[in-house]
Amino acid sequence: MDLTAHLPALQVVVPMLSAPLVVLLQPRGLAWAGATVAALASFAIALALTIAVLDGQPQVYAMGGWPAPYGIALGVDAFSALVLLVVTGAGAASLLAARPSIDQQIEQERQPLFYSAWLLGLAGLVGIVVSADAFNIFVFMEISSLASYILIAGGPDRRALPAVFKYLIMGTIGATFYLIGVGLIYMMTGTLNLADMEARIGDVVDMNPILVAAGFITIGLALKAAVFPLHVWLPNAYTQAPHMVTVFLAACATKVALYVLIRFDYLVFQAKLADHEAQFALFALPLAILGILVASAVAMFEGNLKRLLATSSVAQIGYILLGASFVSQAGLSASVMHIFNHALAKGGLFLAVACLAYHYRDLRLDQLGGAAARMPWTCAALLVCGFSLIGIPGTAGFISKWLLISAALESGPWGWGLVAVILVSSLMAVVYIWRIVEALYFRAAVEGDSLPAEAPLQLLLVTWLVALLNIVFGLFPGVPLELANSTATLLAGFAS
Amino acid sequence: MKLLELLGYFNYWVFAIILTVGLYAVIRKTNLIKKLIGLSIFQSAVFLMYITMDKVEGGTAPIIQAGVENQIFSNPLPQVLILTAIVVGVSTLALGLAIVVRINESYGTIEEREILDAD
Amino acid sequence: MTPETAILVALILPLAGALAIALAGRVSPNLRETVTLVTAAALIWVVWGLLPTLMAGGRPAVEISQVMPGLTIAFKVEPLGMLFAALASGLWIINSVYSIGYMRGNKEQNQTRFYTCFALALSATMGVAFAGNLFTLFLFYELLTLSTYPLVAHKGDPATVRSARVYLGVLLSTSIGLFLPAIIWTYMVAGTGDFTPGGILAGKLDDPAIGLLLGLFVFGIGKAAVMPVHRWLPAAMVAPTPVSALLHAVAVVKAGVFAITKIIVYVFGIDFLFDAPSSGWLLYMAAFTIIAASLIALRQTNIKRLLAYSTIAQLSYVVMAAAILKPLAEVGAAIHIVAHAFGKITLFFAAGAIYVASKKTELHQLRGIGRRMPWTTAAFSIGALSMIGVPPTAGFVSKWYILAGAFEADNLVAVFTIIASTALNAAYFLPILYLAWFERENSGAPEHGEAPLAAVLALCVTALLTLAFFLFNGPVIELESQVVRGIT
Amino acid sequence: MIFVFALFLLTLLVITALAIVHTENLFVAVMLTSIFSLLMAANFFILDAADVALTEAAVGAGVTTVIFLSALALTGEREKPRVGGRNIALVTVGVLALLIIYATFDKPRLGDPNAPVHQHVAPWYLEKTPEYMGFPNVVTAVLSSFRGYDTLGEVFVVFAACIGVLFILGVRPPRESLEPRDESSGLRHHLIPQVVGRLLVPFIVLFGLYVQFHGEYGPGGGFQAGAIIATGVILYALLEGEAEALRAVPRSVLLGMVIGGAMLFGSVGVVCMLMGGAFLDYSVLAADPVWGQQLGILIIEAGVGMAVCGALLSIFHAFAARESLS
Amino acid sequence: MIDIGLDILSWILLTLGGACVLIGGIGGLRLPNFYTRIHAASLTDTMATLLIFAGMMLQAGLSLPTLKLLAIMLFLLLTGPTATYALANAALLSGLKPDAETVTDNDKGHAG
Repeated sequence: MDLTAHLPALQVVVPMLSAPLVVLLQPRGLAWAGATVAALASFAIALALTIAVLDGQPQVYAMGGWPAPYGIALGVDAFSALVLLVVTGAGAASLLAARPSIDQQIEQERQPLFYSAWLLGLAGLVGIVVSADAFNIFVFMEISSLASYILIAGGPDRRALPAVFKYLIMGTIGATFYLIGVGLIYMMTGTLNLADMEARIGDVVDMNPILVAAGFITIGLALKAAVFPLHVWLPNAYTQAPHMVTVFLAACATKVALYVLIRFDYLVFQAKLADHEAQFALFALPLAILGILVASAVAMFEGNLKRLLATSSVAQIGYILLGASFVSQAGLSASVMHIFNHALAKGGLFLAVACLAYHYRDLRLDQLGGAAARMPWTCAALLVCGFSLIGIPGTAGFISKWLLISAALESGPWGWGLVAVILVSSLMAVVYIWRIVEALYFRAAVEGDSLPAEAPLQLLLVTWLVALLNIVFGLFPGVPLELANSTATLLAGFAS
Repeated sequence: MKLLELLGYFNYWVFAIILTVGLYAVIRKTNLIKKLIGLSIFQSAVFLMYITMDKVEGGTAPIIQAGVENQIFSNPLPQVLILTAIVVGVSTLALGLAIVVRINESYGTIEEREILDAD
Repeated sequence: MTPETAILVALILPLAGALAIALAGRVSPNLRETVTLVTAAALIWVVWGLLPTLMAGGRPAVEISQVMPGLTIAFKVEPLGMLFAALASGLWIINSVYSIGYMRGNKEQNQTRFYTCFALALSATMGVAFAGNLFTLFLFYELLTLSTYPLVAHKGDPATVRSARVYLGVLLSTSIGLFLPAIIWTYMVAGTGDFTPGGILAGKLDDPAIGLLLGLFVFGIGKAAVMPVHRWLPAAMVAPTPVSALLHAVAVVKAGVFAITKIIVYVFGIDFLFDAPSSGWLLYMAAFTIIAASLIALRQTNIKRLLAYSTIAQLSYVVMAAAILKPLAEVGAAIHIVAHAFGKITLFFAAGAIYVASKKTELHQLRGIGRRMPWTTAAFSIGALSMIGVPPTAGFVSKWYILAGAFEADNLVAVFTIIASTALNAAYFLPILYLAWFERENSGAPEHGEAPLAAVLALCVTALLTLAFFLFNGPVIELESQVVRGIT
Repeated sequence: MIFVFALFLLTLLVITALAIVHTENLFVAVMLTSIFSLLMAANFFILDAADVALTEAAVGAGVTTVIFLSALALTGEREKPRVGGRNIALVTVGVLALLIIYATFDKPRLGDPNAPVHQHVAPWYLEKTPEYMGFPNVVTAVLSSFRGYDTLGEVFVVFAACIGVLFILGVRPPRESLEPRDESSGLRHHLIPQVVGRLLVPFIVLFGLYVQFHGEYGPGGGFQAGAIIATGVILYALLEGEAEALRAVPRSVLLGMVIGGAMLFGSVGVVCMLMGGAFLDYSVLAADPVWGQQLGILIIEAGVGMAVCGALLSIFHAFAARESLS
Repeated sequence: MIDIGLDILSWILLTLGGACVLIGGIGGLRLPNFYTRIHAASLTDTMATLLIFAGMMLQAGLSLPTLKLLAIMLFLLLTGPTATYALANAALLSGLKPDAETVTDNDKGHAG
């Protein structure tokens, strides 16, 4: 078998096996270089996989040569290709720009361990997306969670430790809930392979272990994905983490948990669970709406810049869940598209924050006066990504807003209520983005600190690359849109 | 016979009780180490559930002796899963304890309430 | 150069100009000024070059990219858009000349940012003018809002920032809150958003929904400043005068009214709306705005606030004319856009010149200004007369057509409103003229001469334009009647 | 008959769990956790899960207790009681318990041979292991070959824990004024434990190696062996003092073992890929597929053993070194 | 005949071993202070191990499990007393005076 047949396996193996090697690269900057090369390689593999999926052959790979239900199978279809692009893209971009910011925050001798943990996080997330086996998803979920605990614990401030401890406790409880759910399904169907499980679940579907299993899996993954009531760990964890870690995690960590939730809900439980629409809409919709409104409101009054953006992430996750809870083709493609667009917008915003933090230690809004005069390019990039978050036309955010609103309109009589929710929260987004803009552009400079120059070029270039990508995917969203639509047909196909 | 019937479910009820005891400890206790202990109890309850699944009436451990014919074996798959899950539990625990040690050094206490007040 | 490439050049030229201005600004102010004027001239040459094809009935169209199936960024020039683009490009060069005089006279800081954002605003205006469908219109409408925000917040002191926040708040919330859902609803119902003569909603929408959709559009387009969403206009008065001139006469407000007219004509279709009873409220809302704004204008003491409320009233003229839903009234609406532009820009230039020369901003300070600044006051008078609609000025022409349209539809409400508002206009403009020409100067007033030459020059040109339009409005009317020729 | 034992042990388990949560002295709680793990291991053995019982005993009771104690040595022993907030916790926990008990009624009873679990995938493993692998222990076969990818993930979880602890504890403790304690922190002046210890350590390590390479034939394998060897070296460290243990097995060797073990496992997979099979498909490693499988499993089990042993030891040393510094 | 005798002998040994464990347990609970209690606990380690393992070895007869049982017995006999010694030594080092007749543990409040 030539190399292309091994792509799904290589996608996980490349970052995973390079993690131990990076620990050995002690001399200055070598660990960073090694990690970046591995991340770029995994991004290239993700691109190759996407191209393969786009011209119509989803990849299936039997691990260890054993046939599907007995061995572990890997599967890459449109949905996983899109999320792969997001994860490896975010990993590669954040690593490319990481050097100056990390040199400021992590001591030199601990950096090889740090970058190795970063690669493990990337490998874990990619492992979840590629895997088609329920328990295998648990193992890689553990790898990515452990790695993100390590990364967040690297935060310079002492407050990072209690934040990461709370994240560890809630993350482990989430993963164990997921494990209980998988155990219950395994108990009733006898298999762990997702496709096989979906086939066999038909005749046991009305038994209560399956219903309870659905409950456990959804609560567990909601905890990992920071869906509204279970999101308390996210703002602290992302605020106290090193800046570049926040870029990486904010762009893709919670999205992978949502990917698993949607895949489980639409592929495994979907057609089989009685009146699934009501159940999924019954709890997902209100949670999403609550999440969007409350998180946006909290973000409006938040003082610290990073915590503001982290809280807004919770609202954006609410959007993705809202799209998925419409249980319609339009709703699904809207939510999958928002996974892609939010990664771009939020990744860009946190990159810009990392540039700002290079000179401004204290990220409270009232301390950032006059930043625009000193760092015009950074603030311009922050503005562009802010527009994309709000959904100004011409940016990526607008595309998913457009899809979400048309999906809401199609979704029946109370569609207009949902449109109102989406629009009100977009206006709240306008308010908190404009609070940032006014703090940067119009407030008088806090006297006393010297005139710092622009952020380092390496960090600035990547920030501007992501900002421009926001605009490019705003005007020409060909590829992600096609992936989103074929995902919707794939998942909705099961639903009908 | 009713009792034997109920006895079959006893394992699952013990699983339920230990799970809730563990979760209670994690939610209720403020001492970080006690939380981690609660977490490890919470996880070992799940191990018990998986292993209860693999028991077969009159079966033995799945080691196929050469000579013996038509021997009933218990199901190997949950055992493999739990082998992995135990080590995952220990790894998370080790990381959690490292964090607790660092918290104790920077805050001087491992009581959640005092940590919150300190910031 | 084929018409299609002309459209693209008209869009990209101001962008390139903005970049060039930003770079030139680093070198020297004079270079920056010349680059601005050259770009403005080039834009006029390109845009006005399209006129002959339009006159001959051609409709050049070009599509840039397909964002989503059925959703494209496409441009299509039709008479309304042509008129608006020609007006905007024409007035840009005059405004640039004026702002050179004003900015230098007033020694304003960071002028480079001013000219760059001005050029960006123009490129967005061209986009709005030439938009071929609702999505492209919304795209450039939002860009116009965002590019004019730095202009409004030019001074950067807390008061300006607060009113700029109101400006942006109202415009963004109306556009995202109301305009966007309206567009999406139209796309859902009609399947497309392209502007087609005779409208795309015919037969696809039943009665109460038409009024609702129309309401979403009218109040969604905050720039048209129909009554409840007008608060941003007076708030934007903190900006320097050239910016107010841009806002009122050249681009922003015009884009609002232009968009509403275009949506009424090309999305709903005049006949479809005419026989839909639920669309009647638009006329009453516009009429109410005219009267209310004129009454408020009566009580104003600051010149620029008075002009702001007069603009709100004049804008609702256009909206009301469009709402009469008769061909003549549509032509009247289009022409009123032009007439009001010339008249209002003259008034603003005059107010700015007075401010530059004498730092006077209140009405009572204008006592006897005629002697000190004869040219400026003359231009101010012509502008005021045009607002009232006295014959030799442009205002008369458009009011004539609107009245004719009203009579044709025998819409008494419209007729009464026009007459009443003409009286009100006279009530708040004539005292100013009397004050300026026939009153004695109060004793302690400081000595001051005319405004800087560049400003006065621009003033006179626009005043002459106001008069000239009265005489040579043939081609404009012919162009606009093409719009309605299709519809009887 | 077996049920009676299960009944007795399970109730004992519940009592220990309640005692752990109730007691306020953390030292007692840790000891009870160790007993809890041992009881869990006994339960597993009764439920015919020999491998898991060995792992739970070695890793659960052995290493977890050591890590807990080393962390406790660095933090306080006393737990402060918390006031209030009792009922919220009780409510959520109660709801969860009801949820699970609600789910138990349709579950197959304990030991019911025709439960779905025993019908679908398990018989294939039991039938194919002698044919493909040729050795008796089906659990090791499934662990290392049929679901080898999980175990690879598992080794990297251990690797992550190891670099995580080294990374987090890599920071100097804030108190600068710390003088390193005297070298003999071990039980140096206790003659009897030293003599017995010095006698036992080689046998423990030998038994660990036996478990490592006996994995195919009886319960055992990489994880258990790694844990046992690690406990042996930890015993040596307790007796002779941490510096002595470090001289015997220096930190660089430990890191080498962890990285080496993980890379060994990964590279076996890659080699299989290069030799034409799928990732982790050992049958291509040798001419005869059965021998290929056995060879592959032997190597990766060695990799797992090295990685687990190295990781647990470096975690122990990270905590212990902290102790001598603070 | 012989194996019935052996069976009976092993039963006796096993029950005796069980009794020793029971006595050790009760001693652990009832005795006043720390040192007396570990004395009772160590009883289970030594005597009970001997008896129980002897009984089991008789049951298993001459075969491999018997050898394994012997090895386990030796291991337990070796480590049990050492552990008890180490425990007592640690208690002594940490300042618990073994003056048994005057004071009991609860008023000292040392142990948990």
